[in-house]
This record gives sequence, C-alpha cells and structure tokens, in this order.
Amino acid sequence: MEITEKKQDSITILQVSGRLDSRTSTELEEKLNQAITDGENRLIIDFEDLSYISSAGLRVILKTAKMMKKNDGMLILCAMQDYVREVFEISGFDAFLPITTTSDDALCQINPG
Amino acid sequence: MEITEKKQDSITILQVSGRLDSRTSTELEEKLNQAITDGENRLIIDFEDLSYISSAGLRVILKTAKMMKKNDGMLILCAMQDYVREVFEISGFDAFLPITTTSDDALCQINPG
Amino acid sequence: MKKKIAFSLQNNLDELETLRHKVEQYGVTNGLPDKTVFELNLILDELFTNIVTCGYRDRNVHWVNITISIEKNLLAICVEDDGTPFNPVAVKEPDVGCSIEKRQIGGLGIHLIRHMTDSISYRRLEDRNVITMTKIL
Amino acid sequence: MKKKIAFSLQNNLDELETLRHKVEQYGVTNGLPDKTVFELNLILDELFTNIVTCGYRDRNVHWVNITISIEKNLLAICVEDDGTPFNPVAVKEPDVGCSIEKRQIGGLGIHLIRHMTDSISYRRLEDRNVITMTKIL
Ligand SMILES: Nc1ncnc2c1ncn2[C@@H]1O[C@H](COP(=O)(O)OP(=O)(O)O)[C@@H](O)[C@H]1O
Ligand SMILES: Nc1ncnc2c1ncn2[C@@H]1O[C@H](COP(=O)(O)OP(=O)(O)O)[C@@H](O)[C@H]1O
Repeated sequence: MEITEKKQDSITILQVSGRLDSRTSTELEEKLNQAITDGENRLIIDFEDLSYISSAGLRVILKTAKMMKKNDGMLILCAMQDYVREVFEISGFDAFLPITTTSDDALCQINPG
Repeated sequence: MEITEKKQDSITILQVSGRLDSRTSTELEEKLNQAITDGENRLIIDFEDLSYISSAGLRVILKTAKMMKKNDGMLILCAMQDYVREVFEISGFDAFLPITTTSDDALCQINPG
Repeated sequence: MKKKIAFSLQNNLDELETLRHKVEQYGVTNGLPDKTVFELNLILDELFTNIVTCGYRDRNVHWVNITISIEKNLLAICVEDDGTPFNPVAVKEPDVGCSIEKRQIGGLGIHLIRHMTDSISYRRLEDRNVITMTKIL
Repeated sequence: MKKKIAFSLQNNLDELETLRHKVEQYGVTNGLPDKTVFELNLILDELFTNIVTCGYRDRNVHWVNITISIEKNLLAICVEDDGTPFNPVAVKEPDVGCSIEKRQIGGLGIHLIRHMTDSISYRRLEDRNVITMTKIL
C-alpha cells in the first residue's frame, strides 16, 4: 500500500494505492488520525489505484467516518474499482458514506459553490 | 512464577510456585514440552506453592495431559491450595487428571511397587 | 472505608501485575475474604487477558477501565474497553464433562467467570464494550 | 492443469503476501476470472487474519494449512489451524443496515466470507479447527 497526499481547492485528497489489509491498515489509520488532529474536517480518499481491501481496511474507514461525523465534517470516497466497491456494498457502507465515480465529483460534492 | 525441577525415585517433579497466568504460562509450557521431548513420560507437578491459576494455566496443563496420554504416560498434580483446586474442579479437570494431596501420594501412585 | 475504586490498565499482559496489586489492596481495605479476592482477581484477569489477546486489530495503546464497588452485600464489577464488539454473555458453554481425548483446549475463561459471578450483563455503548457483573458477598 | 494446491502459512500477518501470490498463481494456472481471484483472496485473508490475531494464546510459531481445489464448477477451500476452538458458522450476523452512529466497528470479516461463499462448514478435529467452504464458479 502507498499513500500520497495532495491538496486541491484547499481540500486534502489521500490517494491510496495497492492493498489495504490487516498488514497495511495501521499505516492508513495513522495518516487519517493525523489529518483529523491537524484539523481537517473535509477529506477525500481516492481509491483509483486500490486493488484490494479487506475488513481491516473497512474498519479504518468506518472509524474515520465516525470521527468526521462527530466533528460535523465530511468524508468522501471516490474512484473505486468494481471489486473494491462490492466489498463496501456487502458491508452496507454505501448507505452512509458518499462514494463518487471520480475525484472531481468528490470535489464538487465536498466544496459546493 | 518459578519452576524448580527435581528428581525423586527417578521421577521428575516440577515445583511451580507463584502465579500461573497468561503472562507466565508460556514459560511452564516450554518447560513441560522440553520434559516430554526429553522422553519423560511420567511427571509430577507440585502446586504446593502456587497461589494463583487462570485459564491460561489450565490450557497448558490440558495440553500436556493430552500429550502424556498419547504417549501412554502419566501426569499427576499434587498439593494444590483450595482456591487453585476449585479452578480445576469448575473446569472439570479433576475428572481425568489425578490430583493428590501430597507429593508422596503422587509418587506412590506413579511408581507403584 | 474506600468502597469504590476505579483504575485503567494498558492493553499489555504485564498489567496483570498492576491488576493483582489493585485487587489485593482493595481486598485489604474492605476486609474481603481471601477467596473473594482470589475470585475477583481471576474474573478480571480472564476478561482483561481476552481483551488484550483478542480485542484489538491495531498496534496502538488502548486503555481498559475497571471499577469495583460494594453496595450492601453485593460486589459490583465493571470492565470497559474500546475493542472489537464482543458479547461474552452470548458465548456457548464448553463441554466440561467429556473424556480427556474429547476435551477442547480453550473456552474456559468465560466459563470460570460465569461460575464465579452471580450476574453478568453486556452492553455496547458507542464504541465500547461494557461488561457489568455482580457477586454476592 | 494443477487443479489442487496445498500450502502452509506461519501465524504472522506478513504471510498475507505469500497468500496473495499463491492465490494469484492458482488463478492464472486455472484460468479463474479476476473477480473470483479477488474473492478467494479475501475469504482466505479474513480467516487467516482472524486466526493470527485471535487464535493463539502463546507466542509460538504455528502453521495454518490451506488447500484449494476445483471439482467441476465448484471451488473447494479448506483452512485448518491448531488455535483455540472457534466456530465461525455460529457467529451472529452484524447489523449492516443501521445509521453510521449505531454502526459497530468490527464483525465484518465473517460477514464478507458468508457473502462470497456458497457453503461453509466447521469441524473440530482433535485439536484443530477445520473450515471447509465451497464457491460456485
Ligand atoms: N474481548 C474479546 N474480543 C473479541 N473476542 C473475544 C474477546 N474475549 C473472548 N473472545 C472470543 O471468545 C472466545 C472464548 O473466550 P474464552 O472463554 O476466554 O476462551 P479462550 O480464549 O481460551 O478460547 C475466544 O476464543 C474469542 O473468540
Ligand atoms: N480464529 C479465531 N479464534 C478465536 N476467535 C475468533 C477467531 N476468528 C474470529 N473470532 C471471533 O469472532 C469475532 C468476529 O470476527 P470477525 O467477523 O472477523 O470480526 P472482527 O475480528 O473484526 O471483530 C472476533 O471478534 C473474535 O471474537
């Protein structure tokens, strides 16, 4: 797994590539906790190059989503590959997490106007 | 927890004192595995100075008892304090493990004749 | 008399020594019988060991909160952790009456807790497991 | 065609990389669709991760045995470990339809396995957990 951080329209986007599993999820969790501690309350995670996710990855996403919600913030996921998206759907995460097709869509949704 | 090994009438006796819990049980397990590897198939564990045991300790005893049984060997426990004995009874271990009052009784039982 | 104590342990088995000291101290302060102190220690050890060994999926430091209090002839024990959801009340009893060959290695922790308490209840509160037990003195 | 493979992994999460390679190789050899390879990897990952994180009470090295085979249109998967007795079939389904506030963190591993397989069975054989699953191709 690799994480690249970038800013666009003053929104932080984390591009997560590779495999997000019980071996690698701690690294993403630390990164996300750091972002929240730094005061980010709008975040986009770009999964375009994510080829694999397990429940360990879902755990980190749910934890982050809960924290963002408490801070009245917003977390958007985008650009998931089909199999990754299926994992989110089976787990019912698509019911409370916005998942957009592209990172531009995510930016529009998070930064209206 | 401390383990002292002694031989009496050519039988190995392990005196286990202190607290046998999830912190210390691995040490006892290693000692018991070593004894079995060394070819001991009759063993006495003397619990006279054992003041505490948790399910982690029971686990090691059961594992050892199973291995001894397979080797047609014999494991005897002796000299348990009341509270420790109660833990063995609640767990039903007294049904298949000989538990004697003194280490001499254990020696008699393991070395008849 | 200090009838209530509250303390926290890190998710590390070395904390079993802290637990032991807390429980023994509490026993002395409140004049509890040795048998009660032994059982109280065992109940908390089993829950704590399970939380440390099965409860967490990350490598971070977590705190397990424990409170013990006495109300009339009732000892009340509460254990709270922020680990994965786990309801010990729902765990099936192991078969403790079978032969050594059939006997399973494991599943005794919760069995011992059931025998040494008079009630156990479980709630999931926000992202925490809260286990409350009572023991008649 | 090599329709059956068997391999063993140590109880260490780094072995997930070995698992991945084995599964991908198997997929190529037997011409499995990418989606099947993904799901097969996920099923095995979830079980293996659980065994490594919850299954053992000592610090020893243990081996988890995995076999995968194809019989007609059925993929058969078997995972065997010498950890504490644990029956995944008996685990209650998590509530996956509630609001984010109520949503529990955890319990998704077995849920995913159920969705991605067509049958799961569990046996305790001597001191081993044996989980057998099938998946229609
Ligand atoms: N805090 C916990 N978090 C998650 N699972 C737990 C927890 N405590 C216990 N368990 C589950 O309950 C099972 C039974 O626990 P226990 O009776 O202590 O026996 P053992 O740990 O020896 O198998 C464990 O194997 C594990 O699956
Ligand atoms: N191999 C195992 N040994 C003991 N307990 C297990 C094992 N696998 C799973 N468990 C128990 O089943 C529970 C549910 O597992 P799972 O669905 O993967 O979710 P999670 O691990 O995220 O809580 C675990 O919390 C644990 O109590």
